[in-house]
Amino acid sequence: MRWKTALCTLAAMSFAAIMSGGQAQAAENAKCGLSNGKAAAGDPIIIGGIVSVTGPDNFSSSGLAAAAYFKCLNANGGINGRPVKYLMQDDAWNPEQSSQLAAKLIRDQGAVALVGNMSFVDCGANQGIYEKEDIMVIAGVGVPRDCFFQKNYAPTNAGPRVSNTKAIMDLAATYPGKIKRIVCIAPNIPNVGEWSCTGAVSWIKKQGGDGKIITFDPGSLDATSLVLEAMAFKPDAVSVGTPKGMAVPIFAAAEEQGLADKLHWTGPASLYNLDFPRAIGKYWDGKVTVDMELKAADANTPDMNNWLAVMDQYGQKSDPRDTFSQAGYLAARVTAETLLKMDPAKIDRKSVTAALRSVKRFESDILCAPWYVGDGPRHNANHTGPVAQVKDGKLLPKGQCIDAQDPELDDVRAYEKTIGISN
Amino acid sequence: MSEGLEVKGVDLQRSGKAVLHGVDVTLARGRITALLGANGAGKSSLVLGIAGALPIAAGQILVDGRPISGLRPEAIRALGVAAVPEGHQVLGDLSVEDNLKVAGSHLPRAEVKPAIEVALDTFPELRARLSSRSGTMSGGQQQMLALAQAIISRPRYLLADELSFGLAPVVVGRLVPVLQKLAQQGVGVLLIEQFTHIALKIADIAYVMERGRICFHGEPGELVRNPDILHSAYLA
Amino acid sequence: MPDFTPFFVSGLATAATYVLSAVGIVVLYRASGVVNFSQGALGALAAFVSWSIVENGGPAPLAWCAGILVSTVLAFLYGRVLAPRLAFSDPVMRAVATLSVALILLGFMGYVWGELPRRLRLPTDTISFELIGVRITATRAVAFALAVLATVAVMVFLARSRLGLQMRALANNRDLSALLGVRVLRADGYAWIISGSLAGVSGILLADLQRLSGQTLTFAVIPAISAAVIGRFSSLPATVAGGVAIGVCEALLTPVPVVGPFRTAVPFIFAVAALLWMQRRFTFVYR
Amino acid sequence: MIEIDSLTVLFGGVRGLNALTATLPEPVTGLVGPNGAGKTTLINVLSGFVRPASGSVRIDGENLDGIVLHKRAAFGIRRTFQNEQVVENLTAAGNVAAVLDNVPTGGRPRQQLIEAALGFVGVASKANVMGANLNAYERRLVEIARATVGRPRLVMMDEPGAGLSQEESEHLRSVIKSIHNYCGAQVLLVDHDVDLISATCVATLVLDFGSQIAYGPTAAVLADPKVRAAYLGIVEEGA
Amino acid sequence: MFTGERDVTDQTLAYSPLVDAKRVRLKRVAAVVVALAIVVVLPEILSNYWLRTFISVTALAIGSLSVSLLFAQLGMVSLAQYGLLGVGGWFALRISHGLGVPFELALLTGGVVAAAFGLVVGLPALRMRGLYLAIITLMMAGAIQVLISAFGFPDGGAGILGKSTGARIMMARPQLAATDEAYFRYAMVVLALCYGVVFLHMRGRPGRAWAMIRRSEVCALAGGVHIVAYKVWAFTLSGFLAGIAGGLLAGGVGQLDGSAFPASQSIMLFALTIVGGAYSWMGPIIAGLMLRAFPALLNDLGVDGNIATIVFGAGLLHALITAPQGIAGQLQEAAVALRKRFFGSSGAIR
Repeated sequence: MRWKTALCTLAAMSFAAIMSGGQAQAAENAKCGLSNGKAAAGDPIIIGGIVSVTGPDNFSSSGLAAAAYFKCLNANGGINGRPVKYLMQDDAWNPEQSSQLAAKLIRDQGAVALVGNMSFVDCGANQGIYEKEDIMVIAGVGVPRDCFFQKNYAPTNAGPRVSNTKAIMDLAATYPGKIKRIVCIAPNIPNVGEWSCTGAVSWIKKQGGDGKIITFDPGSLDATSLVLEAMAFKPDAVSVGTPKGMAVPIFAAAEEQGLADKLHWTGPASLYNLDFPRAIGKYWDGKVTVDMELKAADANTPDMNNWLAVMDQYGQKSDPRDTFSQAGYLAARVTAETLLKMDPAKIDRKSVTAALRSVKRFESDILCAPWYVGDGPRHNANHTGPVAQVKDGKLLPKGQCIDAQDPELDDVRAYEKTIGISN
Repeated sequence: MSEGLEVKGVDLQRSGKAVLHGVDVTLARGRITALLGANGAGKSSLVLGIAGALPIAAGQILVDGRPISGLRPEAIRALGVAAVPEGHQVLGDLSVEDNLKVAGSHLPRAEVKPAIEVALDTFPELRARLSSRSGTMSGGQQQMLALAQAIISRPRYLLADELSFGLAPVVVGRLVPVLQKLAQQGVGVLLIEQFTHIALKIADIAYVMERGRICFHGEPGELVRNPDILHSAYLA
Repeated sequence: MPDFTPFFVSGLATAATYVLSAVGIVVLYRASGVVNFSQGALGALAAFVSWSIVENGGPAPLAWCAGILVSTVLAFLYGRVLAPRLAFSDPVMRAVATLSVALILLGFMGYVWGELPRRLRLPTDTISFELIGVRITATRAVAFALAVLATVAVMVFLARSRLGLQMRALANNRDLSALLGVRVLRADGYAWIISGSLAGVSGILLADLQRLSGQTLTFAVIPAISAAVIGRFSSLPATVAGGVAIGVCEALLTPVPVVGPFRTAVPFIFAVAALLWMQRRFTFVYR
Repeated sequence: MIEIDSLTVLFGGVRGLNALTATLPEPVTGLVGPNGAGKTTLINVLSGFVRPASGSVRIDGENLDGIVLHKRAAFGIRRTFQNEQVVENLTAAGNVAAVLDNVPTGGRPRQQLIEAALGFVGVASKANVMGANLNAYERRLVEIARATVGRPRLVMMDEPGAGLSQEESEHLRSVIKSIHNYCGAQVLLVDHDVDLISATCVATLVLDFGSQIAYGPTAAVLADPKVRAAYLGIVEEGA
Repeated sequence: MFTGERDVTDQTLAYSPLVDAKRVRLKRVAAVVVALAIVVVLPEILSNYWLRTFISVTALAIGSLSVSLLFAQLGMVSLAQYGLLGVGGWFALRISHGLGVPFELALLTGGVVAAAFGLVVGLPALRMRGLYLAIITLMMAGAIQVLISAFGFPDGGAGILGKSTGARIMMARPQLAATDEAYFRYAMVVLALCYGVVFLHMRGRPGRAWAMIRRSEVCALAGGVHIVAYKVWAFTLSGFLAGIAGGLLAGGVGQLDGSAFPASQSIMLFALTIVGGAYSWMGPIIAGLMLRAFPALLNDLGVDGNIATIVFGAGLLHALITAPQGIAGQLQEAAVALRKRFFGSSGAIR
């Protein structure tokens, strides 16, 4: 009997948990591609996507947004009549699995491009096959350094390093002369941890301040020690540069020590998640800023509203509406619009790669600056964005776009000059 | 059916090897039954088989007419069959008092204390050592404790395997009368003993076992008069 | 030289949750001979259930009770239904079998709740006080008190109660205890219940002190097992000392420059050292 | 020749052997006594499994203290076990080979030695049968083959005769009697089976409570009333 | 006189024929033919997804072989083998990146270093076995994991501990086996070689010594086996195999991730080796398939990763309860039953 009761309780709870996922928003009709309302029925174009669903964190909202966009596209004439068959795969944070999936998508399924990728392991594990097969990856979200140092990998997001830098720059601008010493906390994941903090630290040092990078083992449970370690540096600001799940205990530990009023707290775009303010609680109201990479969800601008409309009409209610979702939407949009300009009969991997490389200026009101792919040896087109503040259980944008002043971006800026994007 | 513990045609295997073949033994209440035989003849296996610690492969074991095959050891103990295994085994990490209490596990809570008192009256030596760890006691004291544990469970049948194993004769002399007294109180005692003279002196019935089979069963006096039976069983 | 006091105080609370888990592991191992790798996963499940009830507007105390009840019932069911089928297997296999339970729970929690930033909030979080320069929420104090209380309660239970005595008897010699009339399966069942409820309590506390994540809470079992190893899976005081030592040392190493990054190895080093020390005498293995 | 000099073994305060002194020169020596008398303990001391508290043992004039455990087999001290120890996942020949790996071959081909050892005990036809598929008696014989291969000095057998049928028992006796002639080793035989002892042993040592209570020609020793009392537990009239 | 004795016993003891030498030879030839067919044909028919999956399967089969070597030969439980796999992979990558040596050399270096680690892991086995050994090796696996993640996996930077500042560099595959097909064949050959090494040991002096130790330590000592040496050697060899598996895995993916070698994976490797059937040569291969091909199949079928974990856990539990001899044991029983059905009750093919 007890077992049955337990089962019922569990089932009820599971249901409740699933249902409480997201909240619906009324929106106007979503516009995708040709926007002709005709379902595409031709020979499908295969596009793949690799994300991490299972594992330490659910890292898939970018792929989900791309999937929603392509669904919308297929309902609206597709690529000049040809539907896009979008294959989203879960690599479970496992490089082996990621490499198997890349082989499957590219070699077995014959994908012409990968879009909306969002994974900690994909960039590293699959760099070889991407270059070898010369397939272009228009990723939604790149995290490790590898994602920003490949010829064939172009993420629409800014990356944790740029994001951390912007977060600190914003604090320095808000409190002029007050931010002298910073601490940047990151998990010791190879090619993520230290690298993601170096931009912020080198920027503050350039301003005459000092910075410290603390990397920690994600398996460690003792967040208080981590916070105390940060406090030992006597910082004026701390950037919590971790995936959202890991950030929660760090903020909890800081709350316990009553640190919100003693110094300034910020974090990169990985914390930009609608659940985040609720997870860290009321205490942090107005006391945390979060970098956004892209503009705020409630900006009420045409493309922003279109993204929300696409998600509402073609996505699941439980799909997150976060910055990564925006990135996935943008990645899908730029790909679709590029393909639309091509001869539908001549769409193959080679031509798609070439076409995507020739994207030199893609504009959206979700982005602060025009985005591009280009044929440079690496891609980090998004390095300008706004910052949000935690307020009333929400993330409210603070205002101006900030351009990350990270010396690592010098080559990117130089390339931008050659294609006429920056001046 | 009738009173008594009956072992009927029992086969038993230990780690894949047959150690008992069609063994028939009957214990009557109030009597001491001696089971003799050389090492490895299967006496201890029989005790463990009756007590439920080893599964029997064939045959039947009845306690007062009730079949007990397949019951767990604790259930058989609760039916009134108390086994005292070879080698004065006690719960060495536990105190003497705890050992005694554990032996009363299947008794109603209120009856445990009186039962322990009875056992302690039988072995007053243990009273002084109630709080000491039983593992630190001498072999003789441990054997007394093991017997006391059996007494606490108020057995109808007591299976005593090699009570004198490795003990000084003085101690053995102390234990034997206890068994006799139990038998007088109506307990059916199975006595396995390497000191055959002790066993034969106090037993009412004797069985001799050889290589997993009962080869003799009858009056102990017959064995005393006719030692060749015993010698052939031991010295074959 | 860094100031170690705040780290010491902060390590104590983490240590307390290790202790709670470890005590459950030791009680279970003593009575039934099973090392339970699913202790952490059971705790995580309890935390998720509590969280869901609170999220849906349920009263908090009911939520905690429901969570602990779920972990307790699951542990009991495993102990009563599945564990006996492995009774004749090697102890290692029995431990590995509990790992598969952890996997099932992990998958279930991932499927139902997913990995999102969550934290289970307890009312005690809002109360805090200062102790040698470190602010401590009442939750930490409660965790520590619960750890002490649970340990003492379990020790008293084992020492005084009839069932506790039977568990000690089982731990000493399982076969002989059965011959002496100890109802083995019943005592086993209670051991699973104790360990399941301790898993629930420690899971809920960890979900508050750290975060509510299936993966993190499931693998929190490792330091708990290390603590149990230090207690040789038998001595509760040694287990408590082990848990506290592991938690505190891990925290104390944080500000030390070179070894800091390696501090998560503390449970392993403690356990290995403890095992080697215990087994320092050479013995032959008869079979 | 085995020379035992005031050998004492303690098991946590209990004396397994109590200042045992004996000289055993005969090719086949029996070792008897009631349970717990210290027979197996003595064998374990010679094998090196039990460290004596005091005293020493010399074999062929060599003090055993100087020979580390895993070298004793090569030195020539071999044994069989009370609970048989045949390796189930090796063939009978493999079982013998496993010992031959570690003992002197005297320059003879290994295969020949293995065949000879199995042939000697009478299980040559089972050479390629897995230990797991041998019956209890065959296993016992394989253990003896293991103990006699490669120049043993002393072969100790712990209750080889328990639970055998009539024919098996007779065969075992002939094997035990011929070990000394076969490989030159001295045999130390522990058994409860007094018939086996008297049929095979030239001399017999009787232990009780870890001490010698009698030593001499087997027949004479077994007739000793003291021995009968201790061993059989039968108190003869007037004793 | 002894010939007489022998005659007597040969009559009293049942005669058993020697193993039919012709049949054994035929079996061996058949096995080699089948193996060659697999090496030639399998890579051709597999899709690229399964090709990469099977590269991992092959590597994990070697990892499982290292577990079963200890478990089946010595009766020792090591829950550190996946950690050793990580060590092997780490060093193979490091050597390959830092010195640019040929793949084979990097692979061997990985194996040798993992063997040294294996030796250390095995030292406690001199004193303990069973549960305590299992837990101590598990703790060592945990420590290895911490070491690996604190140092970070090599990514192709300059120098021996170099961190790359640009793109990550993939580990160079052997020149002969740059494509996935060729690398899969290469991996299968390495697997065959590893099996060869293990079989040579099993057949020879170490195998006999291990068998004695597994029977019991007193048995081994009475037979003059140097227990310490053979135990240490078994752990070293097993570490070497795990290291080779790690190197092979690194070559397959081109890189490895520090988070991919947690202690829990070591338990899985052990559990599935048992479930596969540690006492059979098929066991490690089945374990490799279960560890990599089964999740890949679920993934390919679009099963949610969490559901796959549940299925995996339930399957493991079921196998532990119902198949003590592992799947290989069940297959063999099924094969015997089939033979009986088709070739009569003798169950033998002549």
